[in-house]
Amino acid sequence: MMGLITRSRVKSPWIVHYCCGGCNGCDIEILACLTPLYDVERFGMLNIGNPKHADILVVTGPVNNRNARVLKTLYDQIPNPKVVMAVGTCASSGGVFHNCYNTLGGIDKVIPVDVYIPGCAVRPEAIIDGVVLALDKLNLKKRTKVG
Amino acid sequence: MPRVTFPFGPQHPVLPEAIQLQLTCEDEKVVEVLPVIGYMHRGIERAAEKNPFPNNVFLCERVCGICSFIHGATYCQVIEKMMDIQIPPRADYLRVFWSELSRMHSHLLWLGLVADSFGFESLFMQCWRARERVLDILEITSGQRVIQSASVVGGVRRDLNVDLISRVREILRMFKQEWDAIIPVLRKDYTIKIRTVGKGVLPHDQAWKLGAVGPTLRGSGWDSDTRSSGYGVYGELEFKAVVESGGDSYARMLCRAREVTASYELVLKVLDSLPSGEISVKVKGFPDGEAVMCTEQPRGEVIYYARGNGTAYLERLKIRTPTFQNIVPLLTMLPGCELADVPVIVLSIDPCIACAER
Amino acid sequence: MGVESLVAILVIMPFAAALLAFGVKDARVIKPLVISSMLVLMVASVMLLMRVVEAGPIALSPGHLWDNLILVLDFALLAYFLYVGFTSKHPLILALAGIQAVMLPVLKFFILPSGLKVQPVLYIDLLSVIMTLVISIIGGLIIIYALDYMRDHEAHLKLDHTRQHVFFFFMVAFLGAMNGLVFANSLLWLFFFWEVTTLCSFHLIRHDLNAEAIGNALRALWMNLLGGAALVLGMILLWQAGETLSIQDLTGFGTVGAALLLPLALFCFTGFTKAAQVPFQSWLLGAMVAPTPVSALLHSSTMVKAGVYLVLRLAPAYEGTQLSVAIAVFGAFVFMVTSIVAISQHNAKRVLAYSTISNLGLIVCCAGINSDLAIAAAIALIVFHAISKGVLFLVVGTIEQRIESRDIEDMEGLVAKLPLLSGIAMLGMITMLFVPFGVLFGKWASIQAAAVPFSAWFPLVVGFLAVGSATTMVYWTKWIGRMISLVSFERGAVVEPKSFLSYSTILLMVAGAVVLSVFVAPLVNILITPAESTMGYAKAFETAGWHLRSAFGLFTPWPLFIAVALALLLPALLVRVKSDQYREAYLCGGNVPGAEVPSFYSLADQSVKIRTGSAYWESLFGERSLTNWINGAAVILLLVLFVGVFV
Amino acid sequence: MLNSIELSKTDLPERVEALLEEGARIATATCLDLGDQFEVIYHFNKDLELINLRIRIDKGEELPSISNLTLNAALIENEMREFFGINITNIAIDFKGGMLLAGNSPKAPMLKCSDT
Amino acid sequence: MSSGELVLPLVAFLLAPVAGGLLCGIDRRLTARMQGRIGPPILQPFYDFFKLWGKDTLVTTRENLVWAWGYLLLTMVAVFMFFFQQDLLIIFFVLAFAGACLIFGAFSVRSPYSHLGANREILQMLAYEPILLLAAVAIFLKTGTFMITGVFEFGEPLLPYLPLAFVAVLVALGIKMRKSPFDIAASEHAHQEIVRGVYTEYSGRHLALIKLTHWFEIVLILGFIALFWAQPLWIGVVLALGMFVLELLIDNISARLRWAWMLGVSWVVGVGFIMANMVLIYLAGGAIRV
Repeated sequence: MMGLITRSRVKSPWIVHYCCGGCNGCDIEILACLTPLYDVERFGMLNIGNPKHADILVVTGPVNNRNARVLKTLYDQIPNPKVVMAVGTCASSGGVFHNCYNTLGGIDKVIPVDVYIPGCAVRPEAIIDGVVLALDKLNLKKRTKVG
Repeated sequence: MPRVTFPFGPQHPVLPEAIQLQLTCEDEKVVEVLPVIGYMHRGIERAAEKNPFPNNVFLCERVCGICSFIHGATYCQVIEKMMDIQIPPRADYLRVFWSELSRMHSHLLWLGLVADSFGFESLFMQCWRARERVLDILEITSGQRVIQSASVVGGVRRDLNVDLISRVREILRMFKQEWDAIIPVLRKDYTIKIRTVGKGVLPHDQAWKLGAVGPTLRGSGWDSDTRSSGYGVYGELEFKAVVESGGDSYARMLCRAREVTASYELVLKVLDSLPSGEISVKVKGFPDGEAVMCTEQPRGEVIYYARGNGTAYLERLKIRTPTFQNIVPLLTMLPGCELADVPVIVLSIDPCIACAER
Repeated sequence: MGVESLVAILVIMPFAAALLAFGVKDARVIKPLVISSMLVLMVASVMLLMRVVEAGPIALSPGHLWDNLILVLDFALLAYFLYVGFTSKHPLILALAGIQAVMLPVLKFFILPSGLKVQPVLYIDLLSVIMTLVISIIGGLIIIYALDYMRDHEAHLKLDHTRQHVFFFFMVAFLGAMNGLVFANSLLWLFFFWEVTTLCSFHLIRHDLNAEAIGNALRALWMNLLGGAALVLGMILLWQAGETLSIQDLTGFGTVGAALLLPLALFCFTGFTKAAQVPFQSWLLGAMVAPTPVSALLHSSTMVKAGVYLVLRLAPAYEGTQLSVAIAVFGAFVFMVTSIVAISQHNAKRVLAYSTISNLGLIVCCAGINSDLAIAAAIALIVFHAISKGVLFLVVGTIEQRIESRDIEDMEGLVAKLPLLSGIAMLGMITMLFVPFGVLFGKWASIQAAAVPFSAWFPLVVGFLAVGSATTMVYWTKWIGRMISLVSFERGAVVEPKSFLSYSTILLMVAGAVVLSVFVAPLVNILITPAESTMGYAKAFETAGWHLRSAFGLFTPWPLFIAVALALLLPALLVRVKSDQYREAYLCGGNVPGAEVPSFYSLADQSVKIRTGSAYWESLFGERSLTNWINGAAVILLLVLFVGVFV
Repeated sequence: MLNSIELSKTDLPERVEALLEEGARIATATCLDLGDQFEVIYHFNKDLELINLRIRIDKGEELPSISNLTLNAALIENEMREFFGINITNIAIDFKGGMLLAGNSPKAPMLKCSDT
Repeated sequence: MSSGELVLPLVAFLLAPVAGGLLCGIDRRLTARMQGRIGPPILQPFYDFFKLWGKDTLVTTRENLVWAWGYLLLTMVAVFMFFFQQDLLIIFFVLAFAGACLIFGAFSVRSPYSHLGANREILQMLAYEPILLLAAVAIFLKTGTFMITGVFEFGEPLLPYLPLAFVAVLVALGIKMRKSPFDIAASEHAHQEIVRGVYTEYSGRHLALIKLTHWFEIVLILGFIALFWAQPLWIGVVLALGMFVLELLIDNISARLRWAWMLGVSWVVGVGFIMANMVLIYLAGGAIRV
């Protein structure tokens, strides 16, 4: 049974996407992944939109003063095991917005990040690559010992 | 009747970006809307004062990743206006080329999103498939899919050669085929009409008074497109604005759909009449004085105001983005609609929160 | 004990007890008096049941003296109604009471031969006994419940001096009148008891004596008087066409001739007014201003049942006629439209009222379908509806006293505040709503009965029934949803102040509803099938192994009970949650962490509490917009019903 | 320099009203920090042309809102107030300083002295 | 009852979720193909199920989970009764109870999206309940019994007699499959204004339960469609699968519509068609006689 679950986990990554305040460039590339050219549903990946159903939190853009708490809440509402992907340079480090007064920098200032995907804007191929990496990490994670 | 209050956003599957509407509904009828923004505010205007002025092109292109080329180009134009730089005609034509391609990709993206918002998933897929063609052109001509970084102060960075042009024409031909299959669906589909006709009506005179811009304004019957003023080389290309008179989400959708076709034709026209010559001039000195530049983005009129002080750093850069203007009209469209129509109406102004909040 | 004394206990004793209570006025006396007389009533009804099961129907004919007494009382009642109409300047009441005051003497002294004795005066078969059981047991429990309720009610109103003696006078006397009504075979007697129930209802609705109560009482009065007038007119026509005033004569020999159909239609019309069928629903809705035990007793469990009882009682007489079909269509229509309108209601008692009218419509429809299965369904529905709706009214009454509101929206999260009461309320609703409970058994049987092409109009009837049962689901489900929706994360039941009489009666009744549903097969065997056969209908169910097999289907109560209990109770007992599994609800990431009531950050980072609520879809199901339409349609259906008599 | 009409603060409402009468609408407003003064440029749209009204006020001085004359000035003025700390009074839709900036964001970040 | 009569339905009952899961897999694959994509493997729903089963369950309120179990178990009861060829009306009543459990589960959480979803789910039940009940009545008119056994004993396919009722049942199928244009309460994919409505608060294992229930539901409703051509049964099964594919096609060529429209369609087309069908049967003299 455990083996079945572990195997299924890799085949069914559901993502929830939150745009922290980048420029939308990466967001649309994430959406582009779902569309016919890239079609990540081939790998069972779904943009599920609700943290409670998701496995992977995909964040774009630098975190700012107002959405830091939103990001934290979303992270808390994703059941274990889960991984976080920082998509794009500014989600990873703040990027071009490093000297803006309202940004705190990369999202790792707020939540632990498992996979960083650089690029401005990130290419869909890079995102798919990142998901593969994220799935490897997901497999190493365990459920917390509840439920 | 009980009133229901709940947040719509900041993270919501139908909203690609972080904005929150505090909705109050009776049954499913929306009676009160409070916009809560600031989830994407970075502070770009201030950051622009800290970078040397040529570098701001990159920052401005990242005000919004969807209309990023036009942001960058507009910034270049306002600086060129302030410094009185005459750029080569070929550069002007190329700017129109990328601008119109950006418009196509933005509108197609939007059509997909709005289709998704009313649950028409396959239309979403088809629109985005057609959009990939446009992105292919952007990629082979500028090197990047969404953020082109093709404009610089004084001209453009990349040129088209004959080989590229013929490839572009080839891709455009394929695009046209796919797009021609989509248009009748948008125009005629019964379920789409049910979901958009009469939803989010913005009356003709209100549209102007409340400050609507772009397709939101033109969907209410205003022939108001900054490109008509003939900036750049739009005057030479005999540009005509697309106007729809319905004032509802359907009119705005049709307006954008027709603009895709119009932009496609503009791109072909640019390719046909591309003058030869240099693509940029060398910029000397630092900006001084002030200038304001209006251009037409996919979402509407964008205004850049810049003031220099004779140093490499700008004194002030003010960016007025179209979505910022369209928020107030949106607030008047929502009350009285059904909850199921909220995503459609919100998307019908083509919100770009990253733009609006900078 | 002799049959006569049992009947006397059931009919006359309540009047005596009522007068006594009225006389002494002292709550300390009223309480034991009422409790003991109710217990006697219950015992007597059960004894009557055993007697009738053993020895078959009972026919009784008290002496002439009683006939004359009834006549005198008739006139006294009409005089009183005229007085009411006069003092309240209500022309309709004056006119309707006046018509009766003219027609009744005309009937008695000019049309009927002098010294006419309808034989038998009282005829008690199993249908009557089932009604008596409902009246005496459920009614008795409701009145016992009312003892504590009225104390709190008056304390809440801060009255200077108690009016409980008036209240209990009418409540207790009403039971006697109802028993008399269901025993009566002579239409003259039935008329008298009918008018007494009208009187009781009138006085109990206006009990609180505020302007709304008085206005609504007057409306109820004129609508019921309209039924009374139709009853008298029907008697005159009946005598002229068939020279009889005995129900047994009417129903005993199969379908009647065409000439008798008009009086039958009038009697059914009388029944419709009492059962508050559309377009007369407004009096029952208005009656909800009365103290809740009144609503429970008169306006859902018993008095309104008198209306459907009359229609059902006469069913054998109009079997196979167009009148029967018209009644079926009318009843099904009422069933559907009232449950549609109920969707838009958030006053708990109005929902219950609409639901009552709706279920009565279903019973009327079954009477109209008039097959073995339909009549069995009608009787089952009378029993199960009375007990479930009684529970619901009582529990809503108590909830109202606790939270001082009868608005369903205010019952949000009630399971946390009043766990016992809301648990009972939910169970009560579930017994109204889901398989395998009794009301659903009735619905199942009635849909099956309506599916048989008993007339060319059957698709309409079964269509109305199907839509009606779906809409029924809507308002109950919404209501339960409100009660189980918790307001805050903090759990902590408020201690309910429990008064023994109220809670024990409610618990008894809800337990009764469940137990009767489990034992539906024996119930059908012992009561319903024999009751049907005395009315001249064939057996509708085989009850092998406590399953109920109709000609067309199979209802398996106890396997379903086991399945449902396992499906709901097992998870309820076994699901365990650890404290670190709790997370706040999804609010688009805007949650305010640790807020007691779920809240989100809004404008300028202020915390805003979410508000949730039920939907009422008033644009589609609104009472105001629909009522005129459905009243109009109902009037047309009634006209068709009368016109159909002549075709 | 930009074509603009210089005004005093008190003339502003009248002038705005006149412009609105003519069928113009407010496009945006730019605020500049001049040290001890603010310069506010109101840009109006008319027939694809911009009409600019320029006023100067001292820091700390009250500036009456024009959002009562034209509602779509409300967001613009809210933003100016947040970015520069200009004391704009009576804004039709008041975000109370929380429109774009969060509680823990820097206050009046566009002032020249607020360099970080 | 012979052992064959006992074993066959039991096997069918046990295979029902497998079939339902496979159907969902085919659904996703076909949908992807219609959208110009390749789509996930056919077994994808099972991967999803097991993954969810292996995840933590986050809880908003305990009652939420309890009702989810009730939803599953009662649906299983209905499917069980279906394969044991019980009374159709009772099966639909039990199914309604199961549906109500889902609604109660959504109401037992104080989450605005759950509540909105629950209100819409109520409307969906209001839309499909009358259709299912009346379809059972229409079948009864030909077979003379509400027992499913009667459909098999009838000896002829029902579809030629009940074409309009069949169309109406397709509306109910669309609602039950949660496909456009009827996916108003909880759309299969999350891009909806109410964030999957009734499912919003479920996570991990309990979301898996809900998926499982959905598989059972689909099998039940497709089974009901197969009854329209029960002689020989394989045609019925093919018919049901055909209708399943038809629903997918409709899903892909239409937008999600609003509740008022759904109610209008299901009451006018659904109820209206079945009633017209009954009238036709009655007029043709083909109805059972009592």
